[in-house]
Amino acid sequence: MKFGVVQFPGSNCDYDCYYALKNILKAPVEMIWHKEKEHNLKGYDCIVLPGGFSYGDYLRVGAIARYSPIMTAVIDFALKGGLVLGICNGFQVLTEAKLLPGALIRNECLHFICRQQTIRVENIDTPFTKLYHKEQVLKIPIAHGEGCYYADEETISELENHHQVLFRYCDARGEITREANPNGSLSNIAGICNRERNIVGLMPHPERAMEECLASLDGRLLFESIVIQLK
Amino acid sequence: MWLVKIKVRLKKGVLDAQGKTTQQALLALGFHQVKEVRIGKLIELKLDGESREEVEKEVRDMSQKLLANPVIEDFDYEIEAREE
Amino acid sequence: MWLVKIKVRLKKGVLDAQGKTTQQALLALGFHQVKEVRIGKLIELKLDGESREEVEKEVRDMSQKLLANPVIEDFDYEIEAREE
Amino acid sequence: MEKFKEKKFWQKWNLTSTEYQLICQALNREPNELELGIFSVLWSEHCSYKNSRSLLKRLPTEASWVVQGPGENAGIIDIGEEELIVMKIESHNHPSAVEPFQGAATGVGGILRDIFTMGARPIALLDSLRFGNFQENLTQYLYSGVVGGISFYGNCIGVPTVAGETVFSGSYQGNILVNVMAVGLVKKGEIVRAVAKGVGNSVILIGAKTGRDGIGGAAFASVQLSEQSDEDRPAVQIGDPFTGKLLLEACLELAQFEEVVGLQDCGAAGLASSLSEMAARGESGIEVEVSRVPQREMGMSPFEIILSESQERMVVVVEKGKEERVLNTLKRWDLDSAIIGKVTEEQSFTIKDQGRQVASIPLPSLVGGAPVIKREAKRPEGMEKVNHLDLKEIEEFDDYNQILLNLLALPNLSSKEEIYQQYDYLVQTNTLIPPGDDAAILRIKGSKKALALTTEGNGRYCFLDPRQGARIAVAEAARNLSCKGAKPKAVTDCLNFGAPENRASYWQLEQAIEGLSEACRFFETPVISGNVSLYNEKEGKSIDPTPIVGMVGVVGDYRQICTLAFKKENDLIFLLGESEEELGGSEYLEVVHKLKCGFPPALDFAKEKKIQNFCRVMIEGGFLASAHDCSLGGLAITLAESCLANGLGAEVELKSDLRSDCCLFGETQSRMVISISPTHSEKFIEAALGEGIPFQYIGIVKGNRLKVNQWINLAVSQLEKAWRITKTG
Ligand SMILES: Nc1ncnc2c1ncn2[C@@H]1O[C@H](COP(=O)(O)OP(=O)(O)O)[C@@H](O)[C@H]1O
Ligand SMILES: [Mg+2]
Repeated sequence: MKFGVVQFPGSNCDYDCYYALKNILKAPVEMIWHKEKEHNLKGYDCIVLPGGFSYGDYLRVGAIARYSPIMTAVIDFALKGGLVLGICNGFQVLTEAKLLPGALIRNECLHFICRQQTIRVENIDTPFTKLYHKEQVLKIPIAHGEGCYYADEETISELENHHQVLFRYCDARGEITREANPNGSLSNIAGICNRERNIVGLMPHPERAMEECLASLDGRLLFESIVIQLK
Repeated sequence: MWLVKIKVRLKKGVLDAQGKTTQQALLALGFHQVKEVRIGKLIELKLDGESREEVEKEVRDMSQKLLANPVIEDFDYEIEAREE
Repeated sequence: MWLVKIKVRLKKGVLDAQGKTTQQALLALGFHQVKEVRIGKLIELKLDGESREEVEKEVRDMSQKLLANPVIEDFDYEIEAREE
Repeated sequence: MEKFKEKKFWQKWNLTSTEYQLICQALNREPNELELGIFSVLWSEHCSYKNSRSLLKRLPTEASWVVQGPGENAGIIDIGEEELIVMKIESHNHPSAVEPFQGAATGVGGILRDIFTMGARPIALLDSLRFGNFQENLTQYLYSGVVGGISFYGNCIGVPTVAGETVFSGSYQGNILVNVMAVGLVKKGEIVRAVAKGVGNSVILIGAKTGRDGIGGAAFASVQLSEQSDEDRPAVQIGDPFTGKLLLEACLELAQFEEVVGLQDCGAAGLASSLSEMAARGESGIEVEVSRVPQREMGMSPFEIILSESQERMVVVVEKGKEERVLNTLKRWDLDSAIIGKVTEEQSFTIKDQGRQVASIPLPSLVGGAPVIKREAKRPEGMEKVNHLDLKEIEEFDDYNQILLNLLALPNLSSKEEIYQQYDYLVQTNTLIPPGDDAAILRIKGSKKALALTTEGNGRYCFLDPRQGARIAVAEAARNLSCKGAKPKAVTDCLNFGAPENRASYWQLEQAIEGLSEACRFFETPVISGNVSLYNEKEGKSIDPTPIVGMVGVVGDYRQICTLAFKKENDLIFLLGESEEELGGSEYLEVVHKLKCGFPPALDFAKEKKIQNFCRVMIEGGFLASAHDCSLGGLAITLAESCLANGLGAEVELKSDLRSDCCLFGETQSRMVISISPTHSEKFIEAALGEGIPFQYIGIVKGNRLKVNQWINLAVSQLEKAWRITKTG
C-alpha cells in the first residue's frame, strides 16, 4: 500500500499531508512532482491532491492545475477506480477536472476564513469515511477563500439521491444551520464523492486534525479508513 | 495580430457575492440609482492568426477548455484585427 | 433603465501576475499563437437615470471612488439604454 | 554634468549639498544621473540608517545563544539540538498608506525573503498594525486593505500568520504603521550568507522579470507623506505570492548547494542595494551588464533596471563554471534567471549597458559611506502638562457594567478574530496556541521544543514617556511569553518615529532606544535584528513614537504550555503581582475620561522577572490551568478575556484600598491572572510564599456570569456580544 501526494506549483499543504501520513499514520507515502508527464502512478493506491494555492489560484481556483502534466495520469488512475482524495485546493482541482461535479466559488463573505469548524458525517459508505459513524460531529479546521460549493439543482439532487454528500457544515450539536455555514455552500456541503465512491473532495483539512496537541484528532479516521480499505 | 476581449460572467443563478457587496457599497456611498451589479472577468489577449475564423475557433476552444468554467460561467468575445 | 459595462484594467506597466500565469497555461495547452494575456474586471450595472449625461457622470464618479483602484487600475465604460 | 549642480538636482533625490560633495569626492568627479540615483537610495535613511546608526549602537546584541546579530538580512539564535531560529521585523508604512493591499502584501513578501535568503524556512509571520480613528472611512479602507493584503500574500505562500497587534488611535491618522515580523528555522551549518566574493564568480538574478515598479521606493520611504504623495503613485509595487512561493522553495534548494557562495534578496532599492551590499560584505566588487537582466517591459533604461523594486527577485552568486545545476533548479521551478554579471577584484560597483560602462562607484563609500548624522535631541515642549494627572479630579463610579461593555466593544479591546480568521494561522501544522492569546506557540517538528512569539508596543505610553514606554514593551513581550510557559530569548525591533530633523522626535527616538537597551539587557533578550522607520508624519504632525518589540521565546517541552482560557468550574483564581493606584496612559483614561496624560505605569525589572520566572516554573510543573497577562484595559478586561475564551464565568472579590477604577482598569505592570485546580492550590501557595512572590487569591471560576465586587455583574453572553462586534462597517 502506498500514498502519493501531488505537488503542484503553489501547493502548500503538501508537506502537512506527507507528515500526517508518514509520521502519524506511519503509512508509506511519496511526493509526486506535477511535471511528471510519463508517470503512470503504478504502485500507488491512493493519490492525495493537497491544499494550497496551485498556480496562485490565478484565473480560477484549480483551473490551471487541472491541466498540469501529472493530471492526465491522475484522471486515468481515478477513472480506473484508484482512490483519490482532494483536500481544499485539491477539491477545487477535482471539480475543475470534472472528476467531481459542481464548482467552488468565492466565500459569501468574500474573504478568506481560517477557523475550527464542526462538520457532520453524512455517509459512511465510502473507503474514506467507513470508520466514522453516521452523523458523527467532527471538529476539523477550514482555511479557504473560495469554498462555497455550487452546482445546479439537478446535480445537487443527484448528489443527495446517490448519497454522495459526505460532510456538511454544522453547529456544535450537529444541526445543519445557516449560521454554521462558513462560506455559503449550497446545502451546507463541505465534502462529496463521485458516484463510484473512489474520488473524494472536501474543503476542511483533516491533515490538520491528527494530533492531540493540534486541538483535534478527528481527521485521523479519514486517513485510517483509507489505510484499512487498502490493507 | 488580433486583439480579443473575452468576457466571462457568472451564470444566472450562481451567487455573485462580490456583485452584491459592491452594490451595497455603492448604495452606501449614495449611488441610489444602482439596481444591480454583476462582476465578471475581462480577459484580453493578443494573438497571431491567419484569419478571423481561425482566431475565433481558437478563442472558443481556449475559453471552453480553460478561461471559463461552464458549470458556473458564460462567456462571449469580441475580435478585432490590429495593425502591426 | 441603463445598462453599463465598466472595464477595469491594470495600468500599463503594472505587473499582471494572473495574466502572465494564464498565458503560460495557454501556451502549455498548445495555444502557441497567444502573445499576451491581461486580466481585468468587467463590472455590469443596471441603473436608473434621466439622461445619458447624468448616468455617465455617476458612472465616472463611482468608478473613481470605488470600482477601480486609481493607484494601479484604469477604467472605461460603455453605456446602453435599455427598454424595460 | 554642470547642469545638475546648477539646478541642485540632488535635492530632488533628497540629498544634501554636503552629501553631494562627498559623492563627488568619492568618485573624484561629478556623478552622472545613474550614479546619483544609486547614491540617493543607498544613502537614504531607509538603507543607510544615517540618522539612527549612532543610537542603535547602544542596543545589546550579544549572548551566548546569538549566532548572528544585526548586520545580515536577519538575526539568528541557537536553540539547541542543531536548530537555529532566524527572525526579523520590517515596516512597510508608507507603501501601505498609498496602496494598503499591495503595500501590506509586498511587506510580507519582503520580510519573508529576508528569512529564506539565509537558507531558513519561514515558519511564522506576525503583524503589528496601527491605524487612525476607527470611525473614519479612510481608516476602514486602509484597515481592510492591509489585512486583506497580508492575508493574500501570507496565505498563498503558505506561512502561518500566528500573532500580531491592531491598534486604532488618532495619532496614526494619515500615517498608518504596518510592521511585519517573520521567523524561520534552519539547521546549524546550513546558513547562507549574503556575500559576493571569489573573483570571476557569476552573479545570477532569479525570480520575476524586472519592470518599472517602485522606482525610488527606498527614497520614498524616507520622506514625509504630503498632499503630493498621491502623485508618487507609480512607486507602488505589486506582490505576486505565487512567484514568491516558487522562489522560496527554489532558494531553499539552492541553499544546499556547495557552489552557491551567497544569496541576497532584492528589496528596497532593488539591484542597486542588493548587488552593492553583497559585494561590500565580501570585500569584492561587482560588474553587472544591465542588458542581460530579464525585463518585463520594453525600452527600460539602465537607471530603471538598476533601481526597480520589482518584487520576487533574488541575487545568487555562484562559483564560476558551476552555474548549470543552479540554472536547472530554477528552470525546474519555472523561474526566470540570467547571469547578469560577475564578481571583480576591485571594490567597485560597475554597471555596463551592452558593453558600455555607464556607472562606476567605489563600494566602500557607497555602502556604509553615508555620513552619520548626529541630530540634536530636545524633550518636547509641554511635557510637564502632558504628564500631569491628579486622580482626585477624575470621577469614580459605582457601577461599571456599562463601562466594561463599552470598553470590550472598542476596536482596541474587542476580539481580533475578524482579522486573524482571514489569515491561515494553521498551515504547516505547528500552531499549538493560535492567535487570540498572549503569544502564539509553535511546535518544532521532530523535537520536544516549541517557540513562543509575540509583538508588543504601546504608542501612548511612549508618547507620555518614550523611555518607560520602550521598557514596558520589552517587559510585556517577555511576560506574554512567560505566561505561556516560554523562556524569552531574543528581540527584533521596529522603531516607528517622526522625522529626525525634528528635535522632539529625535529625543523620543533616543529615549526609546535607551529604554529598549536597558530592558533587553535586564531580560537577557539581545536585539538580533530590526528596522527603523522615520518620517512617520503627516503635514508636520508626528505619530506617537512607536517602538515595536518582536520577541521569541523557547518552551522546553511543547506539552507544558498554558492558554488564557479558564478551564473548569471551581478552579481558583489568583492575581500574581500587586495592583497600584495607576491610571496614567491607560486605555480607560483615554476612552472614558478622554484624557491622554499622566505617566505610564511604573516598572520594577527585578520584580517583573521574578514573577515571570515563577509563572513559567509553575506551568512547567503542570500546576496552572490558565495564565493571562494583565495589560491593556487592566484586570477587568483580563478577567473578561479568560471568561470569554471558554464561556465560563467567574466570581471575583478584590480586597484593596485602591480606587475602584484603578482596581478594574489600571494598567499596573508585572501582573498575571492565573487559575488553578483546587488539588494544586496548596502546592502553588507554598511555592509562591517560598519564593516571596506577591499574589492574591481573588475568586473562583463559576457559572456563566462575571462578577467583580459590587462593581460588575454581567452574563458572559453579554460580554461576548459586546466583544465580538465587527470592525468593518
Ligand atoms: N532597530 C534596529 N535594531 C537592531 N538592528 C537593526 C535595527 N534596524 C535595523 N537593524 C539591522 O540593520 C541591518 C540593516 O537593516 P535593513 O536595511 O532593514 O535590512 P534589509 O536590507 O534586509 O531590509 C539589519 O541587519 C537589521 O537587522
Ligand atoms: Mg534584506
